[in-house]
Amino acid sequence: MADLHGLEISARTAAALPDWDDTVAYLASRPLPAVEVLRAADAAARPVVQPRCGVGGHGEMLGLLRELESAGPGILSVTIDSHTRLLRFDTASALLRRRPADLNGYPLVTHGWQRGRELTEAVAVPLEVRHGSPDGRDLFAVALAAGITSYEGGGIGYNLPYSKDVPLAHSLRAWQQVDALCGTLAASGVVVDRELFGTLTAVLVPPSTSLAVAVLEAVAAAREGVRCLSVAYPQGGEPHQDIAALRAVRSLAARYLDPAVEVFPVLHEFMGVFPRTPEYAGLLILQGGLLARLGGAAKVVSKTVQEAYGIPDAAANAAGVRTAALGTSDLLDFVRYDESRVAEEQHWIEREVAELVDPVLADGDLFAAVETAFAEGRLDIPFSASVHARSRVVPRRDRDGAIRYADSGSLPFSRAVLRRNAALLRDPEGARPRSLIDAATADIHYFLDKESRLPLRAPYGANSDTPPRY
Amino acid sequence: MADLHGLEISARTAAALPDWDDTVAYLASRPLPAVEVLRAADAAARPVVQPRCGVGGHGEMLGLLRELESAGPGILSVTIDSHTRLLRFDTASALLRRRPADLNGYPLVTHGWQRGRELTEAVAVPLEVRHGSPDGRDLFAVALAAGITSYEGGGIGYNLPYSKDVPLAHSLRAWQQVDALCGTLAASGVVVDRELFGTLTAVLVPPSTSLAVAVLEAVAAAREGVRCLSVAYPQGGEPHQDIAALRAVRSLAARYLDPAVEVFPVLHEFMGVFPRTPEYAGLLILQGGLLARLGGAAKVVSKTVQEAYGIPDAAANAAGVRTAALGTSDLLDFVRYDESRVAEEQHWIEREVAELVDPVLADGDLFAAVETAFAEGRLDIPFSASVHARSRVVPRRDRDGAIRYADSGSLPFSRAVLRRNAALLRDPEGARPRSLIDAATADIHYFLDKESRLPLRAPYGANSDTPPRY
Amino acid sequence: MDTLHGRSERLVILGVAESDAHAVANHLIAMQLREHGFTVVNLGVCTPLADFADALDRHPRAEAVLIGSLNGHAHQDLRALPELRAAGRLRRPVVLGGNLSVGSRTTDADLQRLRDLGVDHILPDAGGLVLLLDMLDAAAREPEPQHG
Amino acid sequence: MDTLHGRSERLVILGVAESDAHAVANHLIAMQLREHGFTVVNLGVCTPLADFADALDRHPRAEAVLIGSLNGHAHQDLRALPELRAAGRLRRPVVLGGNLSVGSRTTDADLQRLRDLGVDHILPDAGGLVLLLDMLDAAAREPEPQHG
Ligand code: B12
Ligand code: B12
Repeated sequence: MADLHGLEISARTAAALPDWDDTVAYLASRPLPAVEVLRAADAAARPVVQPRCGVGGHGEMLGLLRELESAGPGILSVTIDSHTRLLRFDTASALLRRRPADLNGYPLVTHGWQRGRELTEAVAVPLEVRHGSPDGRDLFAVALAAGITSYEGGGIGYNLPYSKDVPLAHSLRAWQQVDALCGTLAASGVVVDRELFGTLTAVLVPPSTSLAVAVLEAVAAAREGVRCLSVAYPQGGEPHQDIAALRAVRSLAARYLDPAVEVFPVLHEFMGVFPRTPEYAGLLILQGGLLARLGGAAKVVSKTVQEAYGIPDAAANAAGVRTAALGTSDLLDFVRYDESRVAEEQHWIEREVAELVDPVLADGDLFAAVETAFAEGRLDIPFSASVHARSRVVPRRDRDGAIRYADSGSLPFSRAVLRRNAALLRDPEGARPRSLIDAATADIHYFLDKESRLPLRAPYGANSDTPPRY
Repeated sequence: MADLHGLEISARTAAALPDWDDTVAYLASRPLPAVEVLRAADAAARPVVQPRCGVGGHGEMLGLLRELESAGPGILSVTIDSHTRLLRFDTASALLRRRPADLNGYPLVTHGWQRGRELTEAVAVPLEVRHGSPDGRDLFAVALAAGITSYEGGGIGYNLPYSKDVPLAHSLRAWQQVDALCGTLAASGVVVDRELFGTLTAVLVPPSTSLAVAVLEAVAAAREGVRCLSVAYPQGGEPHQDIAALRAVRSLAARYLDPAVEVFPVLHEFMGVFPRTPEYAGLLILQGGLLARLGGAAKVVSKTVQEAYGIPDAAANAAGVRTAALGTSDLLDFVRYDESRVAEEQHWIEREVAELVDPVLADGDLFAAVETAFAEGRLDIPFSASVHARSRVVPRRDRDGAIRYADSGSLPFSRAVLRRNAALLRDPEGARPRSLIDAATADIHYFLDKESRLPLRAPYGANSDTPPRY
Repeated sequence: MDTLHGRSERLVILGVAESDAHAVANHLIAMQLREHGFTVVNLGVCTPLADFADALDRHPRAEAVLIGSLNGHAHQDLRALPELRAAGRLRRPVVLGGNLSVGSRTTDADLQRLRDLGVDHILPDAGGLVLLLDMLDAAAREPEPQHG
Repeated sequence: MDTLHGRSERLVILGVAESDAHAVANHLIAMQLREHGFTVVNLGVCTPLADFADALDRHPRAEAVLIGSLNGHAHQDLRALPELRAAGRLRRPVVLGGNLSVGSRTTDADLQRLRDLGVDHILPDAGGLVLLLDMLDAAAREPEPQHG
């Protein structure tokens, strides 16, 4: 173990790093840090677009970034492979030597910070590292040395969806160190954008679950001195609910955070089971851009028409960036929506979040309180990958497609909240009864089902270049 | 010359036709005539989609129709080649023998009604013949014999944009015969949908010009006994104006037509200079579907992402149908818009139309009145192909992109209308002065210019399959 | 294995490959199989192949080992299969499902690579799982000698 | 042709091919050339090639014959060119612009077919038209003998 200004990292990683002063100087010299892109987008009230992107080989990654930059994103990603995420750097390194194309992301720790700087310098827009590591400390050290000014993750959101058995106490402390180093950097004038992964397990995540986790992580991060937070919420599919959730990011920030912390709402375009028809997938991507703008997001992370099939090729990824950008553009400025419905959704989202986080925040020891709450199911997420959340929560879509709690397990919701969720999910008279799991499965496949009901009878013609599944 | 129940056609065409009774019986036996599709769409308040499509060879045309049908259109087209449009059947026939792929449409007269029936029977949805023939009589006779239940055109809209020197007196009389035969058929229970081509020269056509022509043709058609009229208006690009224009179709029909005539508003997706980026073109196509629904259209004629390049291939055409259909779908039901702005636009469109058509309709002899009005510039269209319209009208876009009259030539507009158009076009303080023609050119390239200002820097990547121009 | 057993005695081992955290399908498949009367030993996400072998040692009557791999890393995550099999372990049909290669095109070669490791059955979808298990079960109870 | 002439004396013949009714570019090009001081004999849309030849007979000092073809029918609509040239007519650079084949891909073969008919210059866009006319004009006034 080595100590990098409070960030405990492996000796091996530490040995390879440049001087801390060099890292700080390099970060300070970056012409366009992520926070400035976000500020400009916020001021212009038009979200920038960011694609996910990561391939194993270094040359391929450089090429990918350059190709995507020409599609006009505001920020680009370095998406990390799963081995690196799970700290299995040796596997990543072996695979990189043997078959780099077999990696589902860019193994930044293995490639090292020098190559990382090549990525940073290859494009004019800032980079963000997107990963999903319950313990992202080594990766963070390398990312900083590489000059990367935006880093995703948090002690809850990068643990429960991304690993099987990492105790929350561990991940929360690992991320505390990341946040504290951001605080140190902020004090020397380098603002790192820290994005919180409210997307969680991505599939049918009720907005208040996403935002409650983000609030807890944001409070923890702010305490360590983080000055710039991007709070990501995943597009659920019901427009009013999505707009309301994005708006709630700002009101929740005002309620729970020091106003000195800059908070940027971010929309992750639909993260669930994607439709397979390119035109339909394209509409969802476009709509994400639109909803991001209507909800006041500063950034929208785009998807591609190949989402249902696998990691997209560069052309599809670039097209996704353009489509999302069109969604944010003035071509759709004529679009209005039912404001009162959004306001009502927002009210209830904020109330649910408060009912979830207030008891936890009331505790003196935040981390212990979070851990106990998850152990007891007073905090919970659906479809948890980790054994450290109960996953007793069962979400469902209501008739309009909005995501509600069909079973809220042990969440400490008030009767009013429970009543509203139940009322919204009440089946219409005469509907055939289904088990909760059948219902949830249908709701997971919501857009696939909608797709099959649309007159889109030939999703893939002979000339289409989107592949069928084997 | 031969006479087919009042329709004067060439002896050669007439000789090849089946018995009139056979034609009527065949038409009556068609399981799904176009009018029924339109009624159903109207009742459901969701427009059906129709692509344009026509290739020279018969086998190719059959294949094209079948491939497009799988994309879920409500109606399919038989788009006719330019030689046939201009009655040069011999050229069409020679080219069909020599190089069928060199024809820019399906030469139905040359192929004959028997093959036409093969087209009709190849798909479950009804067919419409789309052409642009100032004198569409022979073609109509063959189309009827082929069992085609929808026929586009009119004495003004299929003359001025489509030919150089055909007198209006001639085209109006030719179409009068077409309409009269529809009246005869209606009397025996066969309703032919007659679509009026309000699109005209397609580029910067002010809504009231489009609708004035359609009203005059509609009045003429109704007098001859036509019972089903589709009134097409071309998407101009400013959403409020487009919605208003489609709505105006219904109010104008109520004012000028016998309520026994069924009138269906139709949106022709943007018919001007199309953007070249596939995503942007796709958005315009999607938006066309949405605006068609919001404006209450029963049908939307779709475009493709290859519009800027040439006649689309089948895959692109099918994708266009799907994209437009998504625009009409419930995925965009959340979209509201500024109703009062639409109402204001609609008021002025109707007023302008009234000022254009009322003096003409006041005349006892409609055809003579139309011809004199065009000769004197009291009716006019921009960029006329024909010498029989003055084209003194110069359209321009206002700051929001709506199409206005920058110069209305000799149109008999009231001072109020002239004032409003001038006010809306007033250049902002300090704008650099441009000639009217430079301004109009820029307005013609409106979407191209918008495209170049969007962050869509790489319209065609290496992997893209939309071709660059040579 | 030739004793006639009822549905309630059927048992499978289920899990997600070592580098893979995708949990949703795992939750759903477990519930689906339980609804069909199976006892499901669900090892959850991020499960090394050795853990599957250990589980089979503990539950020798398991009919099959069901592995999901959604993140494209199937081949790397199952590399130890030949070794374990050589050591006499994991001697049960291994059924694999999910997204079986990085990128958006899974080729025949990708699937062949997995079969070469010793994967017995590849399913694109969990829909056919019960049917496959029933077939495997019937085959296992056939009196004739089995091949392969 | 070697007398020095001012810009105002420059004259061109403009029109759109026989089967083609696309008028917008024709309107704009006419206006653009007039703004550049040309006298434009605009024959408009749907103009048979013979009419271009007739116009040239009436205006022998025309520098060039400019033909637009937007509907994909360029080859068919210009088929009479070799015949007219053989008859000693249309002896002026023929400049063609627009969408020069059916379908959304214009190939080199498509363009070659048009050159084989005798089309002298093909421009994708009207933007370069004045420049081309100036070059042709300068070349025509060169004292050296001309080739081709
Ligand atoms: C939700 C999701 C996530 C969530 C997962 C949360 C969680 N813990 O569960 C989050 C956001 C965390 C996530 C993370 C990542 N993801 Co992810 N994710 C998805 C997404 C959107 C939906 C998956 C899902 O839940 N579907 C619902 C279930 C019910 O369906 P399913 O998983 O497809 O399962 C069906 C079949 O595959 C099959 N099946 C599944 N398991 C099994 C098992 C057996 C035995 C059988 C027979 C069948 C079977 O049957 C199921 C039902 O029909 C898909 C894209 C999509 N499909 O639309 C991408 C996707 C699976 N993810 C992908 C990737 C690459 C990742 C990451 C590695 C990040 C990255 N580099 O992009 C990380 C993974 C980190 C890790 N260590 O694994 C890729 C995989 C591509 C590939 N082939 O290489 C996909 C396809 C997205 C994409 N287009 O790039 N992801
Ligand atoms: C408006 C329009 C129409 C209007 C025309 C109204 C009118 N009378 O003018 C209407 C609706 C009537 C129409 C009809 C048809 N059209 Co049309 N139309 C268009 C559209 C949308 C815009 C054309 C336009 O006005 N552009 C604005 C002007 C300024 O640009 P431009 O014409 O491209 O001209 C530029 C260059 O081509 C060049 N140029 C043009 N002329 C010349 C001349 C010279 C000498 C030079 C050097 C350069 C030059 O410079 C110009 C400025 O940069 C285009 C698609 C597009 N471009 O987006 C299709 C398009 C041209 N039409 C097309 C077709 C096929 C037809 C039809 C045959 C119907 C059919 N089968 O689909 C009929 C034609 C009937 C006939 N007899 O010709 C095709 C041609 C495809 C092809 N290559 O084969 C196009 C490309 C649409 C498509 N994707 O299918 N059309």
